[in-house]
Amino acid sequence: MNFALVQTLNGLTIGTLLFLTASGLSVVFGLMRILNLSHGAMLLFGGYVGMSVQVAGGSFLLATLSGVAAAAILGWIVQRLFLKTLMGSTFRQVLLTLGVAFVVSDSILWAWGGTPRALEPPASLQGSVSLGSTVYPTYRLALIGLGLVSALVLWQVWERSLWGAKLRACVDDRPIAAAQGINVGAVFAVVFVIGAALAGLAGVLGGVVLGVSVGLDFEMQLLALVVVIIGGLGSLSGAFVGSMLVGLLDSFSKASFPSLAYFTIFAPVVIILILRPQGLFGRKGVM
Amino acid sequence: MTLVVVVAGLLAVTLAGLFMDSYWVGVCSQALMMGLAAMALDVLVGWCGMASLGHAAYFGTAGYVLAVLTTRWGVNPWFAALAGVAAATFLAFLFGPLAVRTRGLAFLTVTLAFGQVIWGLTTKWRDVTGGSDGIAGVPRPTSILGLPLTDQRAFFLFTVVIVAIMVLVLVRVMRGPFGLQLRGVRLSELRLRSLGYNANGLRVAAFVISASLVGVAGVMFTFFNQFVGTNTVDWRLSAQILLAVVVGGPGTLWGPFVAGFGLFFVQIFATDLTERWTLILGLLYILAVLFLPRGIVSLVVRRKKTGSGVDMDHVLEAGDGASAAVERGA
Amino acid sequence: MRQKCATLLVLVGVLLVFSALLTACSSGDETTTSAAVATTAGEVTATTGGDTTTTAASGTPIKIGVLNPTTGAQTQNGTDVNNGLKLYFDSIGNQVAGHPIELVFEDDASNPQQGLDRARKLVEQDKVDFLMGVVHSGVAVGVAQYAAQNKVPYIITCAGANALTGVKRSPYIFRTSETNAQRNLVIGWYAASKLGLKNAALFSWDFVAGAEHMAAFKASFEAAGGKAVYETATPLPTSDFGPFLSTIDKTKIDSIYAFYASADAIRFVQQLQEFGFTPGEQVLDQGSLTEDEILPQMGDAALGIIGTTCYTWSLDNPVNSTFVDQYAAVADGKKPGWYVYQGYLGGMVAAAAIEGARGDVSDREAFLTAIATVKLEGPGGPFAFDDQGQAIVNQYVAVVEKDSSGTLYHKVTDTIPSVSQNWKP
Amino acid sequence: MAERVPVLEIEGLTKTFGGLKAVDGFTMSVAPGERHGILGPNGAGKTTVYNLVCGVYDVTTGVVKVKGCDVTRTSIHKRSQLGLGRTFQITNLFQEMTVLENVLLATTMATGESRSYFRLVRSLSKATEKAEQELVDLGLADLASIPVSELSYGQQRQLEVALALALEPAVLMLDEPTAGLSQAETNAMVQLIHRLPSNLAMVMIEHDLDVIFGVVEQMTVMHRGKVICSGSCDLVRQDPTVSEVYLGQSSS
Repeated sequence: MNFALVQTLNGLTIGTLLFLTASGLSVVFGLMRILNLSHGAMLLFGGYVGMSVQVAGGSFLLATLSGVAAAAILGWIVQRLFLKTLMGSTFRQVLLTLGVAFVVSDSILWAWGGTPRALEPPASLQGSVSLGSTVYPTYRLALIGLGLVSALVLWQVWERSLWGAKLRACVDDRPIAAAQGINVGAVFAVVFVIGAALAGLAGVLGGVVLGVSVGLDFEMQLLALVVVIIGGLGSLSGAFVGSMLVGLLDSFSKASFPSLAYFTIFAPVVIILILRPQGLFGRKGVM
Repeated sequence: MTLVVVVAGLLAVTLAGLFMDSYWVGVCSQALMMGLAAMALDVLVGWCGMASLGHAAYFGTAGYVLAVLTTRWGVNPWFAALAGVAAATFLAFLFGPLAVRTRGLAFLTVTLAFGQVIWGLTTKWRDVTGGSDGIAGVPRPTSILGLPLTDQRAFFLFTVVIVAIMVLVLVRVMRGPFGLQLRGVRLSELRLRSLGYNANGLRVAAFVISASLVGVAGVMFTFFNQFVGTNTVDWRLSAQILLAVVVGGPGTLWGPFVAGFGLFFVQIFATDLTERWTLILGLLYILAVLFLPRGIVSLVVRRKKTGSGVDMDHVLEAGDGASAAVERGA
Repeated sequence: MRQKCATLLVLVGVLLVFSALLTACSSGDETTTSAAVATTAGEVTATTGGDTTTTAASGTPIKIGVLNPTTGAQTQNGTDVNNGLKLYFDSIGNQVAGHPIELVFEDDASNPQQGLDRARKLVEQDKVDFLMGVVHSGVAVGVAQYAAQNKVPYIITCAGANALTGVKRSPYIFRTSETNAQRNLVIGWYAASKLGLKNAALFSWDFVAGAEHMAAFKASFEAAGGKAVYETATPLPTSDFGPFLSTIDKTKIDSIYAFYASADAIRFVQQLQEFGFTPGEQVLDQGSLTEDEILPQMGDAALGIIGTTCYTWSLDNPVNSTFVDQYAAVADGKKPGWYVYQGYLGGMVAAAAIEGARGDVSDREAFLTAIATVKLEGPGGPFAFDDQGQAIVNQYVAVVEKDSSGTLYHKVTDTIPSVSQNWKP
Repeated sequence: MAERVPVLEIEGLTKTFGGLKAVDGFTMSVAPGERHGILGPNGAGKTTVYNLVCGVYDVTTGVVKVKGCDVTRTSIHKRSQLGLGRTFQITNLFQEMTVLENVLLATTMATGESRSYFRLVRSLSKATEKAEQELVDLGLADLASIPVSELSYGQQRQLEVALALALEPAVLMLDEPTAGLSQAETNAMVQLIHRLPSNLAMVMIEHDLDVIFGVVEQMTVMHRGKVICSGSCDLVRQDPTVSEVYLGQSSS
């Protein structure tokens, strides 16, 4: 019981971070059919910048903001400089993001060295709360809460706002959306930057739990990819469900049979890719 | 064209090899293997338009099987080598049919996923694979036709011969009906099937051939280092092989071979002069993608001319009617 | 095309700005080591490729190939070892027995493949006389095998894999650091018999070295009457210990043993506290969990951890005080950690061996005996090799405490002299 | 005796996409050497029938038989090997390949050289000979070595037919071969069709009434997925419903 409770909370913690990472990845793909392999690098970059700001004496909030900003700027550069010029050539765009991923993560190694680091939680959230017979870190609980809130906000924007409507129109059918006078390019740019910013947020907030170290970028990239595949490309709700699924799967499998951790994550992917290439929530023909 | 270039290149390298100090001879041997691997992947990327990001799996599996058989069970290196290639081929038979059901980016992702499964296996299954420590002390065959393979130069000549054979066979096959049919798969799957060809069968065949050749490269690589480690199943290796194909020029075989060969040297120089190899790799990626849509080939051969290769824009993008075929689940 | 060229320019520009930005960010670094890293990194690249360290000595130069990770996850450790090694040879004017010493540094990036390639380069291209270094066991195994095959003496300075100096060890291989097992012989016995701890939860990384550490601790702990209740192997690296810690039932244990290093060690100790294990359960360390390099970053969570180590800067002996001062001088007042010490010790042993061979390293047999017979007083006390080429060193039992200035340090409470790799209580 | 077995039989063929019945109980039979036309307004489901017969879509209900054997569930390439040759309404060729290579893909299949993997393409003598003959017949011989993408639209339409023909099928299924062709090109196409070997059964979807009445003797008229009339040309001409839904429309 106790075990189950704590594992569930652990799963939700990871799930939250995954959702922040995967939502951007998924929507961008749904929108432009771009598999952004530099998403993890953006996450890590945000995390490191946040860490440095905190080390330099900045508050956790400031660290978070600067991390988010850094990732967003990086995203903007990538979108503006490369992806824009390669519109309509999926393969080249994917390769390009792969190149960017290499450059960014190695530059990080260059600048910050290979020693893994971690962020300090804000003073108010240090220590742990007792849940019946067990205790659980306060920060993680807060993180889970924040995850739910952000999911709710994104969903509101996605479902309710006019801009969200435009976005969904683009995802459903780009040509028609364009024909209706929606500036797809602009929408794409905004989405890409927001996605990067969210990744940066995950980098900073996750920096407390997961630490920041080169290698985390690919790890998260891969998990996010898994989430997106399971959840379905271009579907926000899919990204949410997928994240939580993967998070729980991850924490329970790690605790129960650590040595199999990898298979328990990838088995579902392979199965889903083969039986239902469009993912649980995705529409046919996307991939 | 291909033949001339490759043969000339091999001759040049061989001659050069005999006058270098043993370290650089060794580098040449490994570079040749990387060339072979890139060439093998081109069969998928350039001909079928299927970009695999998981070919390290076959490279490494072959190497690990060789290493385990020789070091743990004392199997004769020659047999172990064959077993290694067989294992890579078998793995391709396992993954191939599943992977070819997907197209475009899904294929890229599923191959990456398969690759990571193999990676997970090699890192976790410590008792057999030695985990992150890898397996050291893999014996080379002592000699062939009087050549003492323990000597770097002799081993280099051996490598040249093996690679040459593989290259010639591959080029021959791809210049024949098989190559034509694979191009058909990419250009218009539905039309090809309407002509009576089993498109998915061709895809699997290409996948297996590509994987087993990469397996050969993996075996040679393990023989050379007398060591196998998780870097041989790392996704970065997959990315590096793919980069070689892209830089070389998909669909030309010789382009990727040259690029694979050259990139290994770049890597050695890079690690020699600076510690920023990965960064350089990334920059090369970006530059190639931005400025050489058909790879270095485009510097040599005019577009449209036969053997001018495939424009990157057309990789991953299945030809007309393919979507209809997907509907049916093939 | 012009637009493309423009893109190219912008691209390059952005990259420059980008890296500049990065370095700027990293300047606000907590540990003062980053300075040391920077400088040494510079020096290392300067000497890479075998530029000679200019000296006045007359004899033929002796080339030592030094292989350590200066990129990748163990950058810090590798750089520290290099620093220690350079520090020692600089302190003796980079010459031994009238021969100038050339250190040729290469980066193995903790990657067996690259390590092997670099070793090959050092031997076959740079023609070094012998090899030293390596932190990562996997790299060491590969390099040792290569060295043995090509009859090149190789002095391992950090990597712990037991087999390297086990029964199948090649006469060309020596190790100045402890084996993984050796580091756990004392703490296990001490915890059970002296601290009276009976039930321990064991944690380590899920890789070869981790397994060796955990097995050795379990053996010595249970031999002395303790019991390993839990044995948990976590991924390398472990970003989140939550899932693993939450499987432990506190009522079943009185102590926790852990083999972790660098960031994971910090995170582990802190998460122990978060999940309510410390204080309460006694945390046991075989040297790397609270290694001096990372101890300051752990905060009060580390207080009271008891462990054993072959060296800590608070040791009181003349050789150590010189070493500590020398290091403080080059690393702006910083205290040396375990890795710097291993580098320094390696330098001392190598120098002593060259002396023993009267500067003639070309006669391999003679040189090998010279190494094998090295005996000296190091910063960590008396040093000697056993007949397997494995170091015999003191083990110090130490508890983490806070000094008057509030900095964490290891307070040595007990000394177990000359512990060999098959030491028994 | 075998001669009497129809080369192509379609019985109660039905296909529903979601709720919509695209094809509803389509039935048709083609005897050896017969020339059969399928007529119908846009969206009547003609091309869907082709895709069902050739195996591009899964059949919802109904049976497709080639030379008497049931192929309702067999894959596209198997059906082709059994003797179904088809062309596409929207030109579907291997654009980046040369004209000769395109035809070779078909002829190697016919001559069985498609499996002689260790020979160079140019040394596939039988297939090459056959392909060159095809091209001569089409008058494309001198264009053999240029990429298809550089052919005129009319020439590409001819190549469409040539590929299907090169398979030596039992029944050739043409999908609006003259769509979008100029008058001259149309005539050339009609000539080509007239030159088809007499023992080859041919099914053809066509809008151009002059063309279709000129080449086929049997006809099936579709409307909203259903067969509304089937029989000889004259019979169809006189059928009131046909003239209402189709001829009427086209004349108006």
